[in-house]
Amino acid sequence: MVEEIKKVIKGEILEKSPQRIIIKVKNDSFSSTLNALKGLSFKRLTLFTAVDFVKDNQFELVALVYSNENKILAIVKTRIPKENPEIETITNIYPNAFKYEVELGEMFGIKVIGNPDSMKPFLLEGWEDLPPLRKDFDSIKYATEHYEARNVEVKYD
Amino acid sequence: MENKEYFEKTSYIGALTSTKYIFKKPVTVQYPKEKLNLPERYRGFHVNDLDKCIGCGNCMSICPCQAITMDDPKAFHLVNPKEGSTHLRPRIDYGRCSYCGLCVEVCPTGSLKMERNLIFTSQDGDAFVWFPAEERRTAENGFTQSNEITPLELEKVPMPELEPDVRKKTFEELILGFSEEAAIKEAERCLGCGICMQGCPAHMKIPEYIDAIFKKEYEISVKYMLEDNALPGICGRICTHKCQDDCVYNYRGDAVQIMWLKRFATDMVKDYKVSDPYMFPKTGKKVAVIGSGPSGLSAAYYLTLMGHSVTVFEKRSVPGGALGLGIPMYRLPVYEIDKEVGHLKDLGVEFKFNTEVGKDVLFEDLMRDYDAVYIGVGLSYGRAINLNGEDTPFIIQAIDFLRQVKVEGRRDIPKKVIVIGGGNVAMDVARTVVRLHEINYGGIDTKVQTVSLEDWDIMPASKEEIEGALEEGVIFNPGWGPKEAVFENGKLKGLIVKKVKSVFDEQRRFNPTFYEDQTLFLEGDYIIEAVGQTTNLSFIPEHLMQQLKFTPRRRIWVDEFGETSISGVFAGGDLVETSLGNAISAIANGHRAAIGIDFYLRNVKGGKND
Amino acid sequence: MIKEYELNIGPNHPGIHGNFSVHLKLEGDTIVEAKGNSGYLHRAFEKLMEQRTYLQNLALIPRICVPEPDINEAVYSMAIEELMGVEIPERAKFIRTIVLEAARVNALLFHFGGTAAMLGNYTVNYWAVADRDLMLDIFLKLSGARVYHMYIWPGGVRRDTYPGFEDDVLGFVKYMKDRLIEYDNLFFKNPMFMHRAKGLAKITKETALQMGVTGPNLKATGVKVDVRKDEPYAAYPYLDFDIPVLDDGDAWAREIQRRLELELSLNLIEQAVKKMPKGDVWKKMPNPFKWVIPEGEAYARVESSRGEYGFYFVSDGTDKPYRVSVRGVSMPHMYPLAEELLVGQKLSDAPFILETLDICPPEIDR
Amino acid sequence: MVEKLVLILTPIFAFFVGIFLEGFKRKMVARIHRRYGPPLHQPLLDIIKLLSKKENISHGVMFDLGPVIFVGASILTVLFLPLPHFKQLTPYGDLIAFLYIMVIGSLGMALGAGESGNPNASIGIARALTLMLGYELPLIIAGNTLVVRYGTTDLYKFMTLQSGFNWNLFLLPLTAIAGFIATYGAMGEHPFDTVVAPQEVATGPMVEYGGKHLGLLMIGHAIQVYIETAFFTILFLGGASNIFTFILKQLGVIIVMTLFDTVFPRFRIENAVRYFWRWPTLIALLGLLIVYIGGK
Amino acid sequence: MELQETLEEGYVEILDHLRKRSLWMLHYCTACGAVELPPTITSRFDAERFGIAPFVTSRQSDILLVTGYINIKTLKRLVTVYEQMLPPKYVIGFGSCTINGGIYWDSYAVVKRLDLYLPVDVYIAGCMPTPMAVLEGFRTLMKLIDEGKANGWRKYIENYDYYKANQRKVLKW
Repeated sequence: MVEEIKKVIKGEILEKSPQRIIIKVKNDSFSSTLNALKGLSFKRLTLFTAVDFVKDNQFELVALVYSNENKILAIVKTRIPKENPEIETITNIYPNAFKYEVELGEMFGIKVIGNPDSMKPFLLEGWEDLPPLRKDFDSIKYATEHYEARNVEVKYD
Repeated sequence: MENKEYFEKTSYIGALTSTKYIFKKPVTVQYPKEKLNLPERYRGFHVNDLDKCIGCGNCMSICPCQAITMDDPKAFHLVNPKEGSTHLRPRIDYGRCSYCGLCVEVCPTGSLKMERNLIFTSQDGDAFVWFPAEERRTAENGFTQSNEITPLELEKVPMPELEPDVRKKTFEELILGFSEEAAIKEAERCLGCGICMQGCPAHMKIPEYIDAIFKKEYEISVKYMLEDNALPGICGRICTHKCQDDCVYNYRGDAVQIMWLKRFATDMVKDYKVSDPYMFPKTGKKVAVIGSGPSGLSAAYYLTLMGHSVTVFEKRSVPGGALGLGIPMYRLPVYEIDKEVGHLKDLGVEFKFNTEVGKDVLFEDLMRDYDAVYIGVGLSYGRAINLNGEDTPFIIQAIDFLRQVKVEGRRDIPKKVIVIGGGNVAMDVARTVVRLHEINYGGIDTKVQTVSLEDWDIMPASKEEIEGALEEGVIFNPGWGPKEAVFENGKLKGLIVKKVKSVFDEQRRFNPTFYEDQTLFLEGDYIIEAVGQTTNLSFIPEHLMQQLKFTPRRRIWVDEFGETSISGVFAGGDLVETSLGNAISAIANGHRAAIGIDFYLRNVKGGKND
Repeated sequence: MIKEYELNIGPNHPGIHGNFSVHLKLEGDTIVEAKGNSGYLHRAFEKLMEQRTYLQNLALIPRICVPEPDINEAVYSMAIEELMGVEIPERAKFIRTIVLEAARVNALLFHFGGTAAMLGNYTVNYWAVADRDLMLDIFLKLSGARVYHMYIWPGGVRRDTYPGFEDDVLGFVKYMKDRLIEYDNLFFKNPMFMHRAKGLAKITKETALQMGVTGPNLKATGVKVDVRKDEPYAAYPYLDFDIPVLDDGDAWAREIQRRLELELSLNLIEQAVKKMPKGDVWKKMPNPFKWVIPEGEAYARVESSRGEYGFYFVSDGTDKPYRVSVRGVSMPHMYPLAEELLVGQKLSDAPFILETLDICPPEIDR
Repeated sequence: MVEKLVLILTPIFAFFVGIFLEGFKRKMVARIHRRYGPPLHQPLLDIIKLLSKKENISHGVMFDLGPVIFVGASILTVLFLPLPHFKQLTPYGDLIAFLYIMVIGSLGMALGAGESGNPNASIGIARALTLMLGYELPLIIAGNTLVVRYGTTDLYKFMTLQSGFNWNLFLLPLTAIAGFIATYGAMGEHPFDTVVAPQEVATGPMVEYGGKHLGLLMIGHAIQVYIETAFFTILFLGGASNIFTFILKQLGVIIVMTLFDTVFPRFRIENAVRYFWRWPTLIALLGLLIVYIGGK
Repeated sequence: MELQETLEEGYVEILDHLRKRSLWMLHYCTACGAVELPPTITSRFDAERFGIAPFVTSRQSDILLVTGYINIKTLKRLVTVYEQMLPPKYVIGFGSCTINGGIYWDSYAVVKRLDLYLPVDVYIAGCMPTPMAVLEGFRTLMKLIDEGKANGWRKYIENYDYYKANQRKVLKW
């Protein structure tokens, strides 16, 4: 399987275990890679998400695609810069990516070009702060500032 | 697809048969009349035995909900916050608790448990915070910890050491030290609760430096050590490790081997220079330190860091005081002292060896030439027990014996040796004698025995030392006191000992009584007395001596910063009351005195006294 | 009369299992557009997990999916074990299998109760929840809690089974097998159920595959995909079983598929109990205060009662996870599958269709 | 005089019998669910509680009037049902009139609920009216069968004519079955509970009603329970010679209804109507045919 | 209306006594605690023995069960629902999360205290409370109603500004 993938995809391909293949590609060939993988029986998008690598000032987009026939999960990764993060939609390849993309916009502030709902609220309502899953967003601080906790006077009786 | 057919055969009658339950007994548990049987592992509210609890705060650290706060349970009047325990106890906020039971899993004493009850309702939202004391218990125990499956590592990593047969033939260091892997494994065991810090006279930042070891950041680790302890490498070998006695692991398993970890970290750092915690600019003030024992070195180190110039005066030719002279090489090799002292030298501490104050240089001169004087001469003279024949060459003081062996290279020894004393020094002596016997006679027809007033259970020597000595073949006679030495033909024949009735009196003071009629004759041709040491302050001139205040136990009186009743003269180490007679408390004294001297020199009176 | 109007189902609506809402546009009684609205249960698990150490997370993760919490623990543990390169003891594997299958039985019983309630047959609901409680009693004895067991943890399981566990479990299996016949009579073979469900909201194989559908929803369309077989975890390699599939793809097939899986689960529990070896149940894990996990990433997955459930786990070598992304099974089932499936259906069927897809809102919201 | 007194007391009697039947039903359902269920007087407690609630919201006059019309119509309907030994209002209105009056309650509720503006209520009302179309047909046919048989439309006469064990249930089983299904549909039990269907339309017409309004509706409902069961009892179970037998027979009807209620999921509304127009109607027609052929 | 109130005042004790035997709870699964409600209501613990049953709409219900953590988005609905309910109405805070945030104390999406936003009549400890604890909570509520102490809804009217201000703070209304 790895051989076949290598034939069609340019990028770093690593066979981590018999059922996991990690593919690292440039961000401009992300959707074409997924398209090619779909042709190679990787028909199911299992998960589409991002990781905030705050030290590198980059987002890593991760798409997990699965092949029912070969029982292999391909982890397709690409890095995009953190300033004005944008990617192209993959909804045309995998329809269920739609909400994952909306989530990327909401949770990381990644704009998805071609997704009409991108950057619209999905899980949160009236959110005005930084996108919460970014590493530089401090949830503890936010929660302490916004939501009052109960401070119980200790009763010694 | 036979399954499918089965389900496709539908039936109204079949459905109606379900109504037969109208005649059957319901399955309802009629609360509050009936209740579910709650099992043994039920995770309900907490129950904490406040007396057993030591307030280590591990439950607080592990709590994923920040439900636990350590607080003083004034209501419950902790009668006796025992040693190795804080006065704090967990207070649990049931507006946070998620009943995961992780706090119970990590509780080192096992005082925290969960009870078989999870029913509490109230109109008042503030009523959900309480100390889970036994008094509040509403049901029997539910979830408790298990010793088989516990997230804690109860067993210590064994320390490799020389086999008794090998080690007694040589003065090589018998503890081999951890490998990096073992050290990290041992460091990983530490829970980071910091109970041990209270036990340590120097209050070293033990959790921090162990954590740094765990992260392989040895230089940072040593930095943490140097903040409170100028001689970490030495302490890592010979410390009495009170911290390990307080380690919370003692309740369920083996204590973390803090000392060996310290030793490992210092071994990994070749030059401490990278780890010096802070360095102030030079102040131009001069301080004289008398004695290069642990307290002197410690004071010298911190004074130097604070920017003062320090000169150390040492009577002997080697540095280290009791460390350099008294502790046998198999425990503390000379190169280790050299490393630590070398570190001080590199920092700019000036050492004057073979310079005895009062003889080579006068105390008054020091007072005049230096801005402050620190006395750290320690207890460098052996204490006699007034045994007959102490003036003969057959009876020797332990401190002299050890010095002779270590510094002067003495190797001759009679075949049958009696060591009087049950402390660590006695063990050192006995084990040194064993080595000399092996070297001289191959261990054939030799005998080392110790006599101590204290019985096994109260013997002051540390357990490891006693075990080591036993392994090496030392014979113990605990519970006997020396009566008289027997001489024959001008040669020592043996020692008559008498049975001890009690060591302490009712006030727990040292006051031994004996059964005069029960005696025992111990054969021996050499006696080493290791029953304690005393000091000699004759170098201090008479008029100053009169100003000097002493405590009832004949130690120099000092204030909390080590200043004696003479302004500008500080003292520390075993000379002062607060010392526990071990290196680490001497080091702590030295550090505190250094701070006092610094205050004194900077004229920060307020900082010192208030 | 009213031509086109809008109707919100949920969040406070008995037709919605859990806390989410569906915004419907109706023409008469026919749905012309459906839009899901999630987020009522958003607790930011993925963020919270980054703020907690590995052992602390144990208390947090079961809460991601409430009806079937054990899968979270299993996935979490499996991800950590994969990153640490740890193989857990055999006995732990079997106990895990029993727990996971029992959790599946629980979730499915709960689900049947919900489905039947959607159709107005409350008897099934009352029975199923009461029968589920019997299994919860066993869980209570095993782990000390009814719902959030926190029993599976990295390295194995938290405690060995209690004495008499095997008998309890086998007793439950036997009881449940007898009860299944009664459930069949009451519900699955009820003509009225057949009438309501047959041919309703049919999903084709192609759509299902296209939209990332997994679990019984996919198996009911005739695709034999099951993590237990494809990537066996826990003790599944040691067990002898075959995954049932149906080919209709409609609401009826989805429910019958689950019913068959319930039976399979009972069989698996029985097998696992009988084959369970003796021995350790836990591989020692590091001290929780100093628990670091090597840098790397892992995707661990299990077959939940709804489909493939997984964690994408990234570790940066510190004592806290760097990023955990939860693959909620229901995400593709709701968006876009349910949204598209509801179009053209009658309002009366909408809650039932949503229920047959077994959508678990906390999993979407996280 | 006694007649008049009974007439005044009948609604109260009907209410309490209705409450008892409901309470009994809840208890019985609970048993089938394998639990104990609420105390027998629970419906009464519910109504007291509802009536004692404070209300500050109204959606207009019709909204307030709806429940009143419902209860009023129910009371009126009760009066047209004969009791053992008491003709009540039957001399003034026969079976035909009864069937007409029976509808008023639902219509009243429809008017009130429609005012609330909640789409669920509108859907519920639409369903209620549709369902009514469904069950009225077999009900009327079944009623007509009896009219044909006895040559009268007087409900009290129906009762007296069936004395002894000449119950229509035994004599005209097909009609009785059709009549039962239709009455059952009118009760709104599973599988015909499409009107309230909590999971679909959130209790439909009642969605915006709470407090006192709901209390009134529940009173109306209790009387309705009495009406339906009494109606079936009178038509097919031979009425009764005394009040206890009467209640006992109503209880019997409720028990049988509950058995069905607990095991069947609900219909979709169009299926329900189709069902009514198919099976019960066919059976009723068959029964009518038999009466025509056999009776004459 | 006034007549009615005078009448009610006279019989308030009797009414309270009867009222407590019929408490309808709103069928709103606000959070994970809702998973223990089915066992409570259904056959195993059978809350209907106390006259407690789930009801569908806010208008019909007496008890608002807040079953755990309160997400901001849910809080908005909760407040609406609570205001729709007809008095006397009661709020039960269910589990740790409603008392002081529970395990979600550090989450940006979850408020910590329910009583800032709605008046709470009874809190039940637990995470989540077991059915027995829930029943005990109901019993406590009944007792409070009987004693005339469950006055959360009065408090809400009296301190309306306080509650509104708190709600506005987090809901950005």
